[in-house]
Amino acid sequence: MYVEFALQHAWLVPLLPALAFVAIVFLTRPWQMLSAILAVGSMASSCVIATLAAYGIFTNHEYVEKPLVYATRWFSLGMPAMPDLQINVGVQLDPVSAMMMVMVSFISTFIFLYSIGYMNGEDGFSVFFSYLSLFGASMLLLVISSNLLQMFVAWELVGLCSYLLIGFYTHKISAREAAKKAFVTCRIADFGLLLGILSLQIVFGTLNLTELGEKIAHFEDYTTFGILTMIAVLVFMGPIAKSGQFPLHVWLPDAMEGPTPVSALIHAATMVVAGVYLVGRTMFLFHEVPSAMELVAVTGAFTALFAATIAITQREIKKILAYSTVSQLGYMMLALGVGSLTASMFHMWTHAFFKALMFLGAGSVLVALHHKADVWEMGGLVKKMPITAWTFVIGGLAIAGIPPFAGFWSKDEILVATLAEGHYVLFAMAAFTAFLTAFYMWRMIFLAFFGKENPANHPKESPWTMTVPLLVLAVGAIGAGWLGTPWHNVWAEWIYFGSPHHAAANYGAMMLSVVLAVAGIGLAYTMYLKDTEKVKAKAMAEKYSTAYRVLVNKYYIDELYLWFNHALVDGAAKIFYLFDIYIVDGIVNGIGASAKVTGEGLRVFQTGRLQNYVLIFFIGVLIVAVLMAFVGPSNAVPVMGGVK
Amino acid sequence: MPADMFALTLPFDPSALTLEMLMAGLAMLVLILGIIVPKGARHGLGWVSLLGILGIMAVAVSLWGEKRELLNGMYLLDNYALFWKITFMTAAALVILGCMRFVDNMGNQAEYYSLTLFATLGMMVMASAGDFITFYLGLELMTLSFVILVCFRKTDAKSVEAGIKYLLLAGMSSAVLLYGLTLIYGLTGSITILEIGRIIAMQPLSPALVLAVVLVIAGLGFKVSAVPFHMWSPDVYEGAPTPVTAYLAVGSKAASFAIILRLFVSGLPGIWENWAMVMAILAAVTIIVGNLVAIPQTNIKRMLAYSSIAQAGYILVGLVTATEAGIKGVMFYCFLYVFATMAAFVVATYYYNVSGSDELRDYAGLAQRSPLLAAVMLVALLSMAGIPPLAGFAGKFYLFSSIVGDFLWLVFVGLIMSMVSVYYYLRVALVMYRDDPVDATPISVSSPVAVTLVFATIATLVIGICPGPLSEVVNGAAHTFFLH
Amino acid sequence: MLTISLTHYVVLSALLFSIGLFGVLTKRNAVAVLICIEIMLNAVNINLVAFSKYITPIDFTGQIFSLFVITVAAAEVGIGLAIIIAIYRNKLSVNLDDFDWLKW
Amino acid sequence: MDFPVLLTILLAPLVASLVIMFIPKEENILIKSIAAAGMFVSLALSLYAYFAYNQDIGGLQFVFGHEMPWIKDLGVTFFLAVDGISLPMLLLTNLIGFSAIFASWNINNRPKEFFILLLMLIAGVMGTFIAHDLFIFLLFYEVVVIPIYILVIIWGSSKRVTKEYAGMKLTMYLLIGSGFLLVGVIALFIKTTAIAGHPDMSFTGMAMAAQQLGRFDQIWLFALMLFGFGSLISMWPFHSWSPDGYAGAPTAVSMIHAGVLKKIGGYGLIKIAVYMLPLGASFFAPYMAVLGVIGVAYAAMGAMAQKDLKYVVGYSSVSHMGYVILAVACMNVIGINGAVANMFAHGVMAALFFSMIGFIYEKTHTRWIPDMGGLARQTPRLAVGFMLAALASLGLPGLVSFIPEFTIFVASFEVYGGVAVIGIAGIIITALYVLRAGANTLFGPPRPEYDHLEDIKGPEMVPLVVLGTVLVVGGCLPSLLFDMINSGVVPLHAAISDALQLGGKF
Repeated sequence: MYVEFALQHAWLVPLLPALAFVAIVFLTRPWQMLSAILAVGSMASSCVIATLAAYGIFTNHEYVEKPLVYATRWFSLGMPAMPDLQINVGVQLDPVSAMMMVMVSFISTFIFLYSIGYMNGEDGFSVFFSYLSLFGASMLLLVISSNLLQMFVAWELVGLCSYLLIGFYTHKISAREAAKKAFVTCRIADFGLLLGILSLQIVFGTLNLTELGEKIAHFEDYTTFGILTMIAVLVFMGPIAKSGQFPLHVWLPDAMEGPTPVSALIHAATMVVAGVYLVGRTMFLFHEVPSAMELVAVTGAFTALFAATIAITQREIKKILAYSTVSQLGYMMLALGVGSLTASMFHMWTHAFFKALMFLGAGSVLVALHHKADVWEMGGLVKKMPITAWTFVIGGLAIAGIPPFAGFWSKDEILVATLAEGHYVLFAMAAFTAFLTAFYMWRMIFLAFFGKENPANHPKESPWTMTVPLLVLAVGAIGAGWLGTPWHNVWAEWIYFGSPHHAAANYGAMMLSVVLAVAGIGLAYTMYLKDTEKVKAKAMAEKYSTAYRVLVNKYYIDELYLWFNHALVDGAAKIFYLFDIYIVDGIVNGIGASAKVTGEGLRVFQTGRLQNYVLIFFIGVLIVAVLMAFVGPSNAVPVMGGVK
Repeated sequence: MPADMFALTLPFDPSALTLEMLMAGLAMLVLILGIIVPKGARHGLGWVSLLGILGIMAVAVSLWGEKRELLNGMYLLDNYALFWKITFMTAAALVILGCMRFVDNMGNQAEYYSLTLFATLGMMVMASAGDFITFYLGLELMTLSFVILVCFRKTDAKSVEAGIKYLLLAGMSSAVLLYGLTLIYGLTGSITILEIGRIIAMQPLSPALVLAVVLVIAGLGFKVSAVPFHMWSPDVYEGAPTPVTAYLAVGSKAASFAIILRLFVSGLPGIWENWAMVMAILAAVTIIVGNLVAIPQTNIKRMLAYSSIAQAGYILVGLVTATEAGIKGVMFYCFLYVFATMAAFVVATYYYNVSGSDELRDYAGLAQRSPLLAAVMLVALLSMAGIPPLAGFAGKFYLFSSIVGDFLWLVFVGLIMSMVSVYYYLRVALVMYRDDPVDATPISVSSPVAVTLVFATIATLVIGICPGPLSEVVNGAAHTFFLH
Repeated sequence: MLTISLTHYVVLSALLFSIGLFGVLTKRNAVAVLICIEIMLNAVNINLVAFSKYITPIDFTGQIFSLFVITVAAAEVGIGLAIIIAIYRNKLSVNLDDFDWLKW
Repeated sequence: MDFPVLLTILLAPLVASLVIMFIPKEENILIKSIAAAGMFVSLALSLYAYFAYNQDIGGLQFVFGHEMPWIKDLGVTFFLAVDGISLPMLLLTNLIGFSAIFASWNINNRPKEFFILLLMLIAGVMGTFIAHDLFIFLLFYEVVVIPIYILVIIWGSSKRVTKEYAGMKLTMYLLIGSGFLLVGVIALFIKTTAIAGHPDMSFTGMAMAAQQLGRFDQIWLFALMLFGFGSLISMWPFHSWSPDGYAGAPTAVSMIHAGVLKKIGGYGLIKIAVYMLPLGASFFAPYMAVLGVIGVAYAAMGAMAQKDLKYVVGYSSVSHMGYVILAVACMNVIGINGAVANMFAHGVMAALFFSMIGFIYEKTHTRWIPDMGGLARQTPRLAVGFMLAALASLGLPGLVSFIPEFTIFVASFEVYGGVAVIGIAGIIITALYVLRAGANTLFGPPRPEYDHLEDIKGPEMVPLVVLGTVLVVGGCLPSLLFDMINSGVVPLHAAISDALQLGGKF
């Protein structure tokens, strides 16, 4: 009964946090704890409903083929009977959205809980929770959307919340700029996405996901292959920015300016996976366009590798995590690109747990160290903060892909899928990335939690509101992958596009990934833990100083954008403005001035001398006479425009 | 029968001249009363004139619908003429009511009022004129009365200079006009306008007739101050006492239009094709020059003079097509023009009494000293500019809708320039409203002036918002124009 | 013998009108200008009378008209002289070039 | 006869201004209260009208005075009526008018005159939207210009340009535009009278005849109207009055001008120009589309170079109106719906924007962005309003302007393809400059000199509450707006397409 209720009322899932947002903003803002409880409570309730609904979905195999959709008209234009444009909003429940719903609400609940401890005593505590609630609500709305425009709405709202949360420390200029960067970068990509959505609407006349899926399956009736390819590429532009794919990943590392729970929320559960989710949701589109799939795969693989290389040299704990997120998202994209919705969603699931865990752990460290973020200045934290440290280690193991932790299974699934599709180069890139991931993650872990203690630090274990989420998530980071082992994969059964496509267990690939992970951890160990003076690391940096500088400066992409923004955009704006005030306005003012000058000029005739007046009078007579003589009847026809 | 021996048998019914006789009587009465009553009581002469005019207006209204033709078309009484007469008398009444204090300051009230009434009489004669003699007599009666009025402040050099300029130029233009009229007489053998119309329609066009028409256009163009025959008007308007300027701008112009319509639409329709384009060009030039030269003016009377030149241009537009719609436009516009112009000049007069200046800059802060004066001035100016919902808009709508078919370019010129005119009108608003007054004492407006201003403003607003009733009246009047 | 025809009258009148006009344009003395205007009006009168004689010999329209013109002209001159006296009192001059207070 | 709703809506502010005329100028609060009361009556009634309007029947409702001859020989009747297109505009006028009264609550310099003029201005704007007669429309159309001029020259502010220059530019531009429009209207009147055989200036009556005009006539008449309405809606390149004018005007005038007055241009374009002259419109549609797109991109770039807040919003409103023109140029149901809805949305947003900037200026005495920063800390409620407006400006979903923009994009992308893409790209530039302005004003380190600032409170909150509510509600429930507009657009579009198929007869 509860399950049935949850299935039919899944719209409550986003609605509850949204209500919490409204309530906090208008009612409970002065009472901090009440606000926090409202936020956490609403999200927890959503989580319960989501879980119930997911239970309903995952116990009935019909929903795989035929999603549960209920929708209502949002607005329509044209004749009511036969509208020219109708947009519905509604809920679409199938295994994919059910899984996402559970994941998002579950992770969010714990991040919210964690925030109570983390944000304790900060200015704008209640406001923070209202933003968090809105963020959660938007993301959940995105997940359950049955319509592409509805999804876009939620997509943008997520962007807004990220803007608000990244820029939460309003007094910091860096936070302000980072927030703006996040929004604008996403906006640029959304332009493409919007064009894609528009094209879909125009070509297929609907934006309902299910209908689109049916129509695109035989798109030849509506459009050409070329147009469809264009649409697919345009749609993919949105996820490029939202999921931090190259070259629009630049906002993601900067997004660390927000409070750490925000980073966790953005990176683990909500915003960045939205892009992957969108591509997954529109697989029917990409599926028809192999070249677009190719693009997705290549972008994903390249981003994974690219971000991993940057992460090697970064010093700030959250920056490293940020680049690792970019890299992991690359994996998910790669999986989608090779056509494996299964692997992608699986990885998203596991990633949510271990990445949330690691961010929260990083937050815990930051609180303890009073926001000192450089890993080189940490060290030996494991003694003072055991829970944080060991849960972080679990996260590290998971992301590095050590069995039986969660990350291993999903990453393996991706590698296998890539291999199975015959993308050997991409496979090599992904495999190498796995090695790098293990290396930089463990570099960070060794530097921060092990080794010598830094005497300047006086760390202290965090309160229970922060550690409980860590523990819970750590359990997830360990066990979340067991649902998807190659021998019994829930995802393969429930979440796939077209037909179930689960590659059989490939022990070779499995071995390879384990070896790579161990090698990465080992290298990190030798360089950063065993070598207490870090001589090797420094030598490396000096030996390859050019490469090192390029990596530290993130391939100078930020600088490139900055230059573009300042020199090109601002310069062009200036030119436009000057054109406006001197040319366009100049013409306007010129006309006005010429009227004045003419007036002044004509005034000169009025000399005050009577006889001049007489003279002018008779000149006038002459002129009129001439006019009369020459403008005869034949010429009296209309001079302009008159049509009798 | 013995009684019959003394009975004078007139070839016409003198009752058709009731209005004119009454007006002449009134003017005489005022003149005589001026001699009889003591100096202190001459203030009352204004009221006598005013009441007299109102009485005559009542008679005029009662005559509405009459249609007479005296002495073979020498004198015409129809709704057309009546409408004009009412227009003139309205203007006279407003100017008398609004400017009493100014006149009292000048002294010689009896002469002033009787001359005003004589000028009105001249206009009334012009409105009814059916032949050249009546026309000329009315015109000269009006002009000479105005000449005296213009230099009424004979100790003021400006006033006298304006007087001499007006006299000499008006005399010269009368000569030109007369010369043209005599040529027409020579060519047609008639001086009755309606008959001339019939004869000309049958004749081929001769160069002499063209010359005659040119001279007539020049002579009458002078009266309505159409460019390039307008040179006198800024000087005279500026130099004359303000009430005189007001009446000159309204009455003299309206009367001239009354006769221009008669002459051109009844008398010269046969050669319409020849003069239509000339009129259109004259109108365009008048509109453009009047508005553009008004822009740099700093004296409010001079600015109003140029603006009234532009207004003459607008009114000329109605003449171009020589149709009933055009005549109606002219009449409608002249009628509402009375209120706007009177309001503006009465404000100028009253403010001159207070501040002794007509310079625009001295109007600073008028809105704070007297909201009424400032508001009335603004409404009047905007009505002249044709901004809805003021009367000028409806007037321009009628005028320009009469020519839209063949003279679209003129519509453009007229409407665009009327928007340009807002530029200098708003400069007055700027000074009145934005600036703070040098002397912030409130101006108390005496009740006759207030009544004048409020009446004129309300009329402007009502005609603007609801032009329907007036429009129907004018339609009726314009319709009778063609019934002779 | 030369017969005097209408044309002669008209030409005479035109000449007279032009002379008057020339005087109006060139004379600096206000009284002289006034007189020149009278000359122009008299040109008109010649026209009227001539047309009356040659074109409408039966009714005396033109002649009556000319009487009115003469009368009005007389009034005009009267007023004109009065104004000239007034202005002379103000400016001690009857030279038209001195009367340019009002301009622009 | 039913209760004359529309007449009451129109007269309420006028009566209020009349009452104010007889109140001594020292009674500051009383004057403001009466102004607010007058506007409240109007607002309440227009809300009533909005929700009482029967969308299923559609067409003209709350008809008043159509059998009352006003000027017989011009076929003018005092015809007041609303349909699905004019009703949202009327509501918008009232929302903004009501807010504008409160946005001017702190005016203490000659308040009496200010509120008289303001109420007259509001009534004039309302009149244009409820008039169903071209003559009456014109009457109201120009009547609004003069109060604005006086409001600007007395209560405006001089920055880059003097307020006198700004006011005059605003006025002259609009008047000259209306001059051309008037030529068009007069010519249209004569021609339709000839076709119909009797004068009729009601929109419907005139359209019936005008739609039969020949192609050539329609084209030149449409050109005139396009210039007139185009300069009012600040169509590129006739836009340059707009930033200067808004910068010079006092807050309330900027709100009303950018919020609703400008929309008269778009409204006229749809309900008069396109409706009556469909052949002309279809001839000019591509050019309009290009001009609209240029306007979007050009003004957005212009806005980016601005440092004065009001100039930013001034240019942005030019940019947004570009979308409206682009949408009208599509000439289909979706496009026209989008145009009307976008006018509504932009109105609410621009008014909120200007009211918040007004408060900022009142408190900090500057609008210069580099002189500000961190106001979110010192005046949080103000910041909320500002941000809300900014986000609406960049078309954030969930706020009222998103769906209109979306519909415009759908229509224009379908009809104009590549040209429209440039316009759509405007959303990027918009995001950039709006966020820049917002962030640099509100965020960053708080400045000590503004520490003493008081946040908006009491009456000052009204614009935020009223307009903010509309922003959010309209964004979440677009059908509230769109069903109404749609009920007006569908018959209009049907008439246009019929006429287009028929072609001009004369």
